[in-house]
Amino acid sequence: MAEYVALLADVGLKHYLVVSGILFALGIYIVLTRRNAISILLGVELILNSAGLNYVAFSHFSTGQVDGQIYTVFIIMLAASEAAIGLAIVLAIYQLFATIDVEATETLKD
Amino acid sequence: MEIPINVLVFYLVALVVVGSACIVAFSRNIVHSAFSLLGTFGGVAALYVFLGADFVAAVQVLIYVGGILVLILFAVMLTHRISDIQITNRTVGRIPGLAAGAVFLGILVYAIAGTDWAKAKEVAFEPTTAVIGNLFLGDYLLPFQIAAVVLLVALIGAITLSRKEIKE
Amino acid sequence: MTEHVLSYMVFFPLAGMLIVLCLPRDRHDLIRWVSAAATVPPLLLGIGLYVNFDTTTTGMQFVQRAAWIPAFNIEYYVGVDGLSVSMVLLTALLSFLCIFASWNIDKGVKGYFALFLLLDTGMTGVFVALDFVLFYVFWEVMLLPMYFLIGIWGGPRKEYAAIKFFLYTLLGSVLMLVAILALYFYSEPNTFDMTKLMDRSNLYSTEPLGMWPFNVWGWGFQHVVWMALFIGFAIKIPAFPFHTWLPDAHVEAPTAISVILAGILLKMGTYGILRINYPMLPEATADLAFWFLAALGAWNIVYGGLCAMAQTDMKKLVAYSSVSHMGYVMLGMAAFNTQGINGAVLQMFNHGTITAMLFLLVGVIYDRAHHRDIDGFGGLAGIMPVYAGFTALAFFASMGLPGLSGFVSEVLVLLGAWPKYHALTIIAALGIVITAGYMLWMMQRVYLGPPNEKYRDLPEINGREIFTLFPLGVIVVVVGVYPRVVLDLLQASLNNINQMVISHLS
Amino acid sequence: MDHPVQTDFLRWIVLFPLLGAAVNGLLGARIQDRWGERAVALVACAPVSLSFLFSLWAFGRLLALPAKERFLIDAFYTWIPMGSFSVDVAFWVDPLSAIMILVVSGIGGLIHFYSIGYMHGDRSLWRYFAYLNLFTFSMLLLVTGDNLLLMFVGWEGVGLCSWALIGFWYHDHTNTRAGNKAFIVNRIGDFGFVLGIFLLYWTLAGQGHGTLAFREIQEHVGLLADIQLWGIGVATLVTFLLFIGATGKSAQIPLYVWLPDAMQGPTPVSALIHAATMVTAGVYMIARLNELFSAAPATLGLIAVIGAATALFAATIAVTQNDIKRVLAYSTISQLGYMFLAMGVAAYTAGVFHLLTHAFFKACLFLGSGSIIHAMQGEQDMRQMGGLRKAMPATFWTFTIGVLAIAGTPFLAGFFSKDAILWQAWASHNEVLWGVAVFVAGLTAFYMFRQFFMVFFGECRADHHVRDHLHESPKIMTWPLWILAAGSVVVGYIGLPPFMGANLLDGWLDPVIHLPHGEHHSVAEEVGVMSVSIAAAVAGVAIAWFLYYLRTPSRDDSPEAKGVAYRVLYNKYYVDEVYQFVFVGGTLLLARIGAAFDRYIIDTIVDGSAKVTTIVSWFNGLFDKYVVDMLVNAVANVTFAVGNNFRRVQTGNINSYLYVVVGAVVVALIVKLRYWN
Repeated sequence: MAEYVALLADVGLKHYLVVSGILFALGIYIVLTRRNAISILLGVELILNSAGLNYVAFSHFSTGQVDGQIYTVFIIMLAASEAAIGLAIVLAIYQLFATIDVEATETLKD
Repeated sequence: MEIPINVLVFYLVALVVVGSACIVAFSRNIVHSAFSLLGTFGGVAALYVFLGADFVAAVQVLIYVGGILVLILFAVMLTHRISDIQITNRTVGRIPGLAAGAVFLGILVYAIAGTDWAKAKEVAFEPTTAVIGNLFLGDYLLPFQIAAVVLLVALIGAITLSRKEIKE
Repeated sequence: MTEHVLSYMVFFPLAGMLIVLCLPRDRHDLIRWVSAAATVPPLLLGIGLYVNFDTTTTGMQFVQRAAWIPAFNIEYYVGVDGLSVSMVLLTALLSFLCIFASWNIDKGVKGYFALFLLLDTGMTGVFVALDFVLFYVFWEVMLLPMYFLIGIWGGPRKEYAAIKFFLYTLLGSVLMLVAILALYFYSEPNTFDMTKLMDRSNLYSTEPLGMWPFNVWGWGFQHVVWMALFIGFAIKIPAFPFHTWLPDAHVEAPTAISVILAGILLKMGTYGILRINYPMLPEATADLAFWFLAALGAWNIVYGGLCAMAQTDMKKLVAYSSVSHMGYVMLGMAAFNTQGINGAVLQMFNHGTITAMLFLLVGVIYDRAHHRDIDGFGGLAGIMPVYAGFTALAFFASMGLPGLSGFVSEVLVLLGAWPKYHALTIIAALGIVITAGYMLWMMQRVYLGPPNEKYRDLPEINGREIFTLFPLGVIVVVVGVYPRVVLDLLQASLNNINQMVISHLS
Repeated sequence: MDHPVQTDFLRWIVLFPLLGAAVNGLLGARIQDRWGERAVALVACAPVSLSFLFSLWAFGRLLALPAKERFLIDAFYTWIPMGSFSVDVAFWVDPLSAIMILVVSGIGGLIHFYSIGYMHGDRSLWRYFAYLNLFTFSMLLLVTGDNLLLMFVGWEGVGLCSWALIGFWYHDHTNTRAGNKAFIVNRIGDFGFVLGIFLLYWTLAGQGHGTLAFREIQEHVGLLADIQLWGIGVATLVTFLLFIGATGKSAQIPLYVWLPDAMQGPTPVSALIHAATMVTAGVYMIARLNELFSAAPATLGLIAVIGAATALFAATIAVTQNDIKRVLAYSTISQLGYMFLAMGVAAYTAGVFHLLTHAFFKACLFLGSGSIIHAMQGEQDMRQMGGLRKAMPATFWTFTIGVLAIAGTPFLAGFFSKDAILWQAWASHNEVLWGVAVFVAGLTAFYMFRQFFMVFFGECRADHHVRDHLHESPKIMTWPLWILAAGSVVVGYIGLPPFMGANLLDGWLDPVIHLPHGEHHSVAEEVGVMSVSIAAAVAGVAIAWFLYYLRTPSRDDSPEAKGVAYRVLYNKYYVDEVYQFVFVGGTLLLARIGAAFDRYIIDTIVDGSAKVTTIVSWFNGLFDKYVVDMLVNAVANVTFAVGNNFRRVQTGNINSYLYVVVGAVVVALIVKLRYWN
């Protein structure tokens, strides 16, 4: 018992990684199950966040350098542009189909 | 046994992050989902602070909370009539999705636990903004510039996409 | 000039493609004529190649080589021997004719012809490449346009067909790539030079591997590589059970693409086996030929024929007949004697011309009636007599009627196979009955009988279509009457390839 | 034999008709449009006549040579040179093939001329003549080819022309079906034939003499003596396989079924192809390879039995048929049976002799029936005929000669040749076969006279519309009849039985046909045997007289009203139905199974494995649909869903894509963690 408590108490790299893993899995779950395009974007945001968290955690615990943080900044930047473009597409689709259910918009493949 | 305060805070924040992420994932209401994202983003920003990444935390708050989240909320509002908010967050195939997510998480945790991660010599807490700034204009100049271009393109692209078609 | 002739043949169509890409997209006729012009030089050079080809030597001719990626010993290395020269000629001819067969494509003309020319480059390249990397590059260059040509210009189920084609051939390519890399890394010094690998045929170990199931089968490294290559090529041939992409792809593909597919692409499978498996992995070839070439070939003949009989779509019938006829090639090459192997390659050539005719003929009727249902016609012979004449020629050639080209190759194959595989030859010879069955049956239902009122006014075959069919018809007759025009090209090289394996036969 | 005389004109015997076929085939439609039927006929008849003249020349050249050295060869070019295997296009004329080229180009020529009258007014006369010329070419190639493979070329070629001519009036599917049947049944025979060629070649090659040339085969037959394959002597096996080919081409049991249906073609075609020439190809082939066959007594025994059985079987069917041409068709099968019986008892000369006489009288009969059909405006049912002797005297008299000849009337051609066969059967101690043959001789006389009486005697039973227009055929049709009738009378005298004079044919064929020396038999025995067959024929004629001359057959005489035996015979022992069900049905069933296997098994596996990449999607589909519906619609659903799910690979459905990605990453991770550390 005490070992586990000690393990829990000694917050280290693995704890952060687990948090980020949970975020990632939830993001995956969202993307797998949602039919709403905006929801899917939310899931993607979660995934990106988890990646960023990983970078920072590694940079802090493993390398001691700031490179990881820089990557995270890039990820955030990417997330921003992705959100902008993605939401713009969603709006465009909404104007076209009056819905944003991704199943309803399958005509894209033709 | 005495538990240090910072450990408690970590767990608190982690709980906030995971909990709000769960709401994002499982809520039937997309507005709730979107708002819960706020908790996640904020929590992650807090975690960044714990990890000594003050600049990144600031960026996270500014861009995510201030930008992306607002954007998403706008999108939600624009694509749904307020009246039918309840029924818009359809979910299909919960069980396989959950299974896939669980399997994935299981493997991740297994990998995380089983790996002997490299350790830095010392764990430092210093202001990083200056260092990052220097790196952006030094080693990472090119990616930085490219990022700028990408953002510009995204900006223009978003405008082009979302503006109404001009009827001919 | 002679040094560069093959490179010209390969890259002329590519140049044509670049020009086509620069043309305005709505100048359809200009695009067509430029494409046609781009396929003429390869054809003329091909004739020159034929005339100047030295039929007495076994080595590579018209060789050109230059360093490409020196770090990995990769070269630009092209050349032909008797095996490839026949295929190069076939490619040049069919590409030229197929441009004309594509004349009535009017959707995305520019893209179509550009892709077609790229395909031409890829195909010619595969047959002349003597460096493995070059070979693989050309192989992929050929697959991609094919995918799009089927997927965009195809029939109603084009996506399904295209995806199926792509998945199948991609699987084949991957296995082939793995095998090529294996051949590279286990050669000493590491080389991609195919001629070098051919010359040192005992390069690869046949020591049984310890891993299950290879230890049970007694397979060594050589056998495993052989198998990987074989599956890659068998998909192209297509050998049972990898053949089901063929009917779908044929049915959906536009006429000219069916012609190319059946006329040339299928040959790449057997070409690859003869070019790579035979000389480089002779022991494995000797060990595995019975099951994977001879037995499978005989099975292909009978199975393909029977399946053809059950089809109601003309193109599917012809497609299955290809499966059947390519079985002869496999059986013949597994005979390991002069008659068999020469018959096999002659059959490759003949099948290329005959099936091309068949597909062109089906295309003619499809253009007019917009369907290919065998039971939906009747009495076309009275309505389109010239067309029916060409059809009869092609059908009878396909049936292996003496005096036409199919006969010579089939007889040589069966004759060659007999001393080694009695039972299989008997099974394969059943194919001549089955082929007659489905061909005549189709002929009866489509061309004979009371004329179908619906199609009484179908226009007779036009000049352009005759132009595409006539050269093939002439070749079919000439090769049937005087097969030496092709056989003389093949013999020296093929006997050489054959010799490499024979010494390893147990 | 060692030094055949080199010539360079034999090729023209063969090539002239090809030329005619090419001109008519490629340009015939225009020629007929512009210059009329006569031009087309000229293009067709001239080359055949030229061939006949050249054949006569070749015959003269042979006569001029010493008896033992009568061999001409014309080596044209090397066709397939392939290592040790080398086949020439070379034409070979020896006494045996000399007879054949004379028959083919001679009788063939007559039939060409006859056709001008018979086919008058047909819009695609050019096509008809192109086929007929092509047939003549193929047949000449078959008989003059100097090796087995070249013979096979002709062999297939005549099959092709037969197919084309049977289905000449292709607007009617009855005709095209009959053509297909002929071709496919022949192909089954060819299947045996090619295998025979391969086995022969490789066995000889194993002895260091790989060859397919006839003269070399004859020379090296001895090499086959002790070689066995699968426990059977190779000679037996080779001859058996070649004989399968012969049963196809020459309509013997079990492959005879195509010949009666082949009567769908124009009647001159039936005369030329399905009576006089093509169907005798099998007999010719055996005579050509007589030394090989003599080395295989087992096969010879089989041939004799098959021949006799076919003769009996076909004759019994012929007894009940009402179609004028079908009677002749079955009679042809029956006569071919005689020839094979002769081959089987190693009496090759007698067989060839019967071939020759049969060519004359059967061509005469067929052309006569063509003349009748022409007059009856296409009617072929003998129950509708009767009393035609007054309306068409020329046809009547020539037909009479033909009937007398085939029935074995003494001192006509058929008598001598048939008797030669019967005698050889008797002399070789095959009393049972002899008995069968004698019985068949009686049957032959019966059914031929039945036909004769039904057609020419009694009252005309046709409706008045036809009756009023009865007329004799034009000259161009009758003079070939007279020539053939004359031939039916005189040809027999070249093969007299020993006690009546010198047998010219025996002497002529001696260099090519090597008969075993028979025992000596007394003249009395010969005469006795001969009189038995005459008696049988007389009995047959008498019965026909009672049944069909004294009793007028009725117009609508239905076989249904007769006894069971009659119906069985009338329906040809139901062999067609059985074949249709067993072989055609069986093949089609196999075909469907194969196609279904492709579609449902292989494609399912393929699509399924594509789908395995979308594991969870499949899971999803499974959960949604199959668990609920389970077994009831399982089969149908699986196929459907497989396709459906496969389609989903590119539906644009992001979720599905993600499943793939997740699955792939999971797998990659597992691999990494499990196997890479």
